[in-house]
Amino acid sequence: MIRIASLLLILIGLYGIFSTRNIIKILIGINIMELGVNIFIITVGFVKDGLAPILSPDSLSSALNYVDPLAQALVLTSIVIGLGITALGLVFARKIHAKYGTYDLNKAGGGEDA
Amino acid sequence: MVLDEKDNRSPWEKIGDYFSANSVWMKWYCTGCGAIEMPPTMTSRFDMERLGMGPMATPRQADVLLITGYLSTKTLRRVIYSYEQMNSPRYVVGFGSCTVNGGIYYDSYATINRLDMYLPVDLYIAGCMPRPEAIMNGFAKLIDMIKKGEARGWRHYQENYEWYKKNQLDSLGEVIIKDEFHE
Amino acid sequence: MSIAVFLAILIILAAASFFVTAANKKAGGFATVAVSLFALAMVLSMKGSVGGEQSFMYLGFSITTVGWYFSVVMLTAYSMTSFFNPFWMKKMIYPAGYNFLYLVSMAGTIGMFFAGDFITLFIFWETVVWSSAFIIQQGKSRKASYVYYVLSAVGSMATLFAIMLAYSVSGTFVIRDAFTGLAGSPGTALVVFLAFILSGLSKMGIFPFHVWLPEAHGSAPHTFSPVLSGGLVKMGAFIAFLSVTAFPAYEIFGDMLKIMGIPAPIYFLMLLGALSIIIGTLMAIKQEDAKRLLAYSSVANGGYILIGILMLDQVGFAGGMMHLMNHALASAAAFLAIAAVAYRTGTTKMSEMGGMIHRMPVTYLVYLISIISMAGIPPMGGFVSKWLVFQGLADKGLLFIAAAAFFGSIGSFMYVFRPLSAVFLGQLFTRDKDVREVGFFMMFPMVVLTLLTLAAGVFPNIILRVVTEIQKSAGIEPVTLARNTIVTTNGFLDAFRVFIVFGFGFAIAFVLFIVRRKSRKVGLMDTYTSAEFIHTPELLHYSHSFYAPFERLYDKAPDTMNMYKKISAGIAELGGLVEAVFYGGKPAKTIFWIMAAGMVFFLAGGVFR
Amino acid sequence: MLNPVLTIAIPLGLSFLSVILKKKRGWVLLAAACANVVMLFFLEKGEVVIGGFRAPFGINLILDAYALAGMAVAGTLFLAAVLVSRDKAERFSTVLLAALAGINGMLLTGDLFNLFVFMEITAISAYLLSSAGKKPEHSFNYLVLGSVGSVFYLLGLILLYSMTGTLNMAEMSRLAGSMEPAALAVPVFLIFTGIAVEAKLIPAGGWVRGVLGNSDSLTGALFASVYSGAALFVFGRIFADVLLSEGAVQIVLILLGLLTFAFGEAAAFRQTSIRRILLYSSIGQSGLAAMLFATGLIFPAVLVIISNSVSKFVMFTTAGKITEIHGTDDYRELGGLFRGNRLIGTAFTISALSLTGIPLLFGFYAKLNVLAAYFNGRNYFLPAVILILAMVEGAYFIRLLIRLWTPGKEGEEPDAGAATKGTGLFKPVGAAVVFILSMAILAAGLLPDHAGEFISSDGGLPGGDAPSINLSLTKGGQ
Amino acid sequence: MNAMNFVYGFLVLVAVFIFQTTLTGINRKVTARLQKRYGARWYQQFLDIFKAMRKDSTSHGWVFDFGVIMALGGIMATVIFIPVAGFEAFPGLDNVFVISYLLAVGMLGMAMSAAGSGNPWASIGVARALTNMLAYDIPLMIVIFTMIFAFDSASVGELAAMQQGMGVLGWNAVRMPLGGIVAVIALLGMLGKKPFDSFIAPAEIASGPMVEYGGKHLGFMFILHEFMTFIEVSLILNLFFGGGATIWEYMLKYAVLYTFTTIISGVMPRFKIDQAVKYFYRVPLAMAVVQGLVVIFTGLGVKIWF
Repeated sequence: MIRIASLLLILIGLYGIFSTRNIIKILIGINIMELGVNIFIITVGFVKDGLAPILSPDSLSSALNYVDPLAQALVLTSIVIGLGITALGLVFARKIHAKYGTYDLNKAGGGEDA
Repeated sequence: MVLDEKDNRSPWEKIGDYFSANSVWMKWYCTGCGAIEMPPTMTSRFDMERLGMGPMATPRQADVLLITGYLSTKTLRRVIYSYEQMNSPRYVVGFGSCTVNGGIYYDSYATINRLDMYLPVDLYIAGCMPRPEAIMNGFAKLIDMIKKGEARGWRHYQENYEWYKKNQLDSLGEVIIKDEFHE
Repeated sequence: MSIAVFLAILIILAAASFFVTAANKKAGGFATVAVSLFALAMVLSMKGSVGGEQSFMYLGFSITTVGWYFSVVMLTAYSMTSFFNPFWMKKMIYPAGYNFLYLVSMAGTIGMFFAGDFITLFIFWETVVWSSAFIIQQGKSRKASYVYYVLSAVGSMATLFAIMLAYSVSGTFVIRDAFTGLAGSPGTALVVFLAFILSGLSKMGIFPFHVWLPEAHGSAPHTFSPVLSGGLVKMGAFIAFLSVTAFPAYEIFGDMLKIMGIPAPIYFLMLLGALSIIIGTLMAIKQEDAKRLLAYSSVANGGYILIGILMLDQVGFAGGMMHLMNHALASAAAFLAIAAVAYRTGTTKMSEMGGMIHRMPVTYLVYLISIISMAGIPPMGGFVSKWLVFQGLADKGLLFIAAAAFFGSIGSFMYVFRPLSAVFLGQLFTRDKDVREVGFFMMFPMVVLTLLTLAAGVFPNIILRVVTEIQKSAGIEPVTLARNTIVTTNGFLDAFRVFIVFGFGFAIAFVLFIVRRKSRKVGLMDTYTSAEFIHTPELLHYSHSFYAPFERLYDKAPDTMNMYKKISAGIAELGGLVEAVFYGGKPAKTIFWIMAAGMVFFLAGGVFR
Repeated sequence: MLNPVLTIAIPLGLSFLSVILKKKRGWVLLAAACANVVMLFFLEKGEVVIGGFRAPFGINLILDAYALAGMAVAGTLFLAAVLVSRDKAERFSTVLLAALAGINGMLLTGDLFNLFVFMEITAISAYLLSSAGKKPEHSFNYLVLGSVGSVFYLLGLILLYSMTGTLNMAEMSRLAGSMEPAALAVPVFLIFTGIAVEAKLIPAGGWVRGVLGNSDSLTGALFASVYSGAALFVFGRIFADVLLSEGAVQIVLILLGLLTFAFGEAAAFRQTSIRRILLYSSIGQSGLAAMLFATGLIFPAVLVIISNSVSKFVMFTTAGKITEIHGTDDYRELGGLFRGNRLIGTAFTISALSLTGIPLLFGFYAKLNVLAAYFNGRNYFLPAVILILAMVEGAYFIRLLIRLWTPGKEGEEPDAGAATKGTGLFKPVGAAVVFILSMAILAAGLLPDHAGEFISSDGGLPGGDAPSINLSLTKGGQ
Repeated sequence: MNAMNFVYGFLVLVAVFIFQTTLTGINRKVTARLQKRYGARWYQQFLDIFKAMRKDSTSHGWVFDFGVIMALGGIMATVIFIPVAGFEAFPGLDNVFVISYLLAVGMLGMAMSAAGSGNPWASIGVARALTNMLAYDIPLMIVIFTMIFAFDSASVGELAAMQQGMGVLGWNAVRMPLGGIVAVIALLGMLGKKPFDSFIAPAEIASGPMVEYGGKHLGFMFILHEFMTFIEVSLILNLFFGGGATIWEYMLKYAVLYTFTTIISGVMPRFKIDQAVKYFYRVPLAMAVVQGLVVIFTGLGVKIWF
């Protein structure tokens, strides 16, 4: 269920990028996509009733019940990268606004598409 | 021209004159109305080819310059040009009264009254216009003259070139303008 | 000396000439003369070592008679033309580059003719292509170089395809073995054959590749057009030769549909040759520029060479091989003559000059004799070779090809006469009143080529003996030669006797002429003009639209160049479409295509597995 | 023998250092680039385990011939780019150093997620670099596509992980081989998209025109040769080594490569701006390399990448300089430009001719190998297409070259006076670098077998791919 | 090849000149009679030629003279090669291609000389003459080509000999009827007879190539014309009408053939040059190709009487 929801989120994000010309909204779309992916990754690693993958004396007996730790590591990295990209995107957005005075991608660049 | 000169031709020249007499090619300079008499002379009624005569396309090929009418200052210049282009021996035949004395246009400012002031005419065929019979008669006379070496106008022209030239210049003047639209 | 060393020396000398030219332009020009003469001498001396095989790194060479023959043809064109180089250096934009590339392309042709395997052949082939492409652009037109390069590339790519395809079947690049493995699969063999010969066709200017010749020959530097027409075009003949001999076309296609005893693919190529004869002739007739005209004549003559070589028989083949030499000599001489005129007058447009005979009589004679040879009139070399081709065609009964050959032959009278009349005869233009004949150094190569043309026509067997050797090496019956006589199934030709009788007739006429009284000399303007006075020589000169009534009959014919323009426009249009569809400025477009690709993958994975 | 980790660690460390050493960052960059090249000679071949866990449990780096080839190309051209445009590179020192680390990491890593990280490092540095073009909307476009690509990549990666339970390439390769090929279709698409953005393949290359069309001598060279070369190496690593697809999916991959190739060449054919010609030609060559990888022909693909990267480096650098000096790169307005810059002109010409596959230049060897590889696989259609497109490529390059060399109007003799004025496109060092690179193309072309052996050194490439044709052995009718 | 060959050759030239010039004179009379005239004397042509030779001449430079000599020389050489009733001054050199291309030397010489005069009309005339040649030669050459293929010989003498001994049925004109018609039409073109004489149109372009000739040059042209006529008629006669077993038969056939062309010419108007090309490429070319295909693929006409 969550998996489907996360895929839905990715599609929503994609639709957002696809349908809008507003730079900020495009960035939001990207973020939604990333969110979806991150959730998806978590679901892959998720084990029902699983334990936190921390090596401790209690958990030695139920080694098979761990939630996959790798997925969580991936998500962490992915979130960081997503953050960086969003920040950079916002910088570009500012630059575009400074140069063209608009956030509309169609108007930025003065109609010239190159 | 000068008819009473002694016949001092070499045998080769005599043979040559025989050929010339029997193969007379003409360049018709068709001014005025005389030209209309030439087609009947040429075609089946009179058939001048019998005598070995015929019209030619250019003065280079022709022996006889046939001037069939009155000349103006403008046409005379061209007649002289054509005559100069012919190869010796060459003969000039004046055709009709106009070439003899200007004909009915004798008093015009532009008419050349006497052709033989400018070119050495070997034979005149008088008449206004001469009928084909007269023409054929004249041609027969010309052939006879050539055969006897009496048609010597071309030599006369060579010998008295200055005189002819002077007459020509007096009448026509120098040609000055030189471009494609003026002579 | 091994070929590799020889070529290395030539390349080094080419580089040397580059620096010499950079120091002194004229000296650089003379350097090319020296180097090309050296190369000619070397190749001539190589006759004895025919049959040798050499290799150097990944290059393989084999010295064959046919390679030797082609090299001699080529180097004759190169070395003779090089005599003009010193005088044109000051007009070149890159004189040093010109000399360098001139010699590099020359070395390239030698390497190509002596190649022992196809990779070597291809390497040198392309070397010649690019080096000459960079020379051509130094002439009047950049477009010409472009067209030349592209059409050459069409051929080269096809040939590379054929070579690799043959390699994948037979596992070797060696010329004599590479194609033999194809005998088992006629379908592949057909593809290889047609693709391989394509470069030959494009180089020879066979329809529909003929469009580059007028462009390139017409606008190349005047010192390079003779090489292009006399030399480089013959590289195509070499490919055609390999296509029927190294690729045993008659054997491999032996089971195919035959037309008059000729396998259909070969007949088809012959038809292309015939078509180029017709098109070359018709187009040459209506050219206004002397060099373009000669270029189209090269198209037509290329057709003869192709037809002759493709016949691969006793007579026609010999004719094709000999015509190659004759055309090289004649065409180089004709182009040189036009170059000499252009050197003095600065133009090659036929309507812009006239009466050059009164100023450049030697050049005129050179041109006259070379066009007589090109038109195939005795007693020049071109006649003998065309005669052989005709005999071969008559022997086989190839009616339509023969019809085209006759058309080209008679039509050539028309187009060769046109520059003769327009440039050399007729009225001398006022502007050219003070023009002088070219100097000895430029006259020398023209005269040599002219004498060679004459010698080829009077003693054709000198060349034909080499051709018989080539025929033997190709495994066909050589043409029968007696002392001065060429014997074919349909009759024989004694060119020497024809020449003597011609001389006899000429002598009688001459005597008849001089016993009569000397003529009166008159000026050119003293001509019959219906007693009109004309003082402008330019107006009394008939040179523009010379064959107007005839040209009118086919002036609406489609132009092959338009086809190429359309293809080019089509590619550009596709490019525009691609640009608009995939490379727009906004992310949405790309996202859309990514999703489309996703669908395709999805389908590929799920449905069409 | 050095540990390959150093090639990642040193630039990364220097990258942080360069933030501190503001004044000397240019030298730091240069030193790192040099060190990177020098290190290549001393690297220890084989697998390096990071953090003590062996693969498939831990992250590992693999230095095989393939990775080395990629690193050599990328590193050398990176150094060359820094040398040619030192003043510009200095501004981007930190970014460039991070990029170098990222690129080396991309090529070295043996782990799919690690690859993602390095790719992102490289990509972010690329976004930053692209902003040097003063057209933020193009950078933004690039960024959006890059992020979408990375999201897709991540998704694909995680799908694979859920299927196989590993992210290690070697392990993945083993497990994926036993899976139903159709099941791989979706992850292959997702990963393909992620890499295609960087590798400029259709359908994801939409950013290229804007970014490369406005590049300067530094960014153009980096994007067209270093980045895209590295991206293509990664593409090869994944699709020719790890996820070997077959059936319909493989056909789709080949087709996408082919379309990229064809469309790129067609689009380049109509351009008049030098940089656009070059960028579309780059797209085309990427397509060719991708197509080869998808077919499983690694060695020819590597040759194509190398040949294209080096040539494009020379040409893009020159094009960038031309734009900087003359304010335009429309070749119609630059007739006879090389008249005053003959050395650079020669280098440019050699590079262009090599790309079109003229013999005795490296490009010819690449083309020959491509053809031989296809023919050995009894594939006749693709070589024909490749040759036709090579013709188109030759056409537009020769048109460009002719115009740049020869001034003057059509239909008249060349007019030296009409030549575009201006000499000294490059400073001496830059000119030397550009010229040496073009000479390297010539030298490698003259001795192709040595070059081929060098590239496929000892260990061979993944899949044991070796030169499909050895010119020296073609003698004597083997 | 020895001195006797040259003597024979010279004698052939003299004989041909006398014969053909007489015949031309007679044909002038024939034309005159068609036009209901009396006509010139039978020896008029001689008179014309000798008169022209006797006159002074003008020259426009050396090529003007040289071209005339080259033309006459080439044509005379060609005449020597023509086999007449089995007789050849230089045996074995009667290859049909040699003859037809050696003929071109003469034409080229004439064209050169004419254009060398500097008169544009001459150039126009030459241009027309060459166009005319392109028109008539292709159909004719196709038929001749067919013949060479069918009989395996390109020797005019041999081809003529093969047709003899069977009467009219042996003639190639009968064996290849379409080819025969083509040959006669082409002969009209070769001879420059009406309707294919636009290149010497006297009123329009002042007799074309001849425009500047006078005196001995013109005489040369006339002699050349006689020889050329002989070559062309002989070629058609030998190839299509069986030549002649004896010299008398040959002369008779020759006279009939030549007079026939004169008669046709006498009742014809004149084609413009492009009309001539169109005509030749429509009717005779089609006939020639049909004839060629029939002979090559069926052998009909070649074997049927054997």
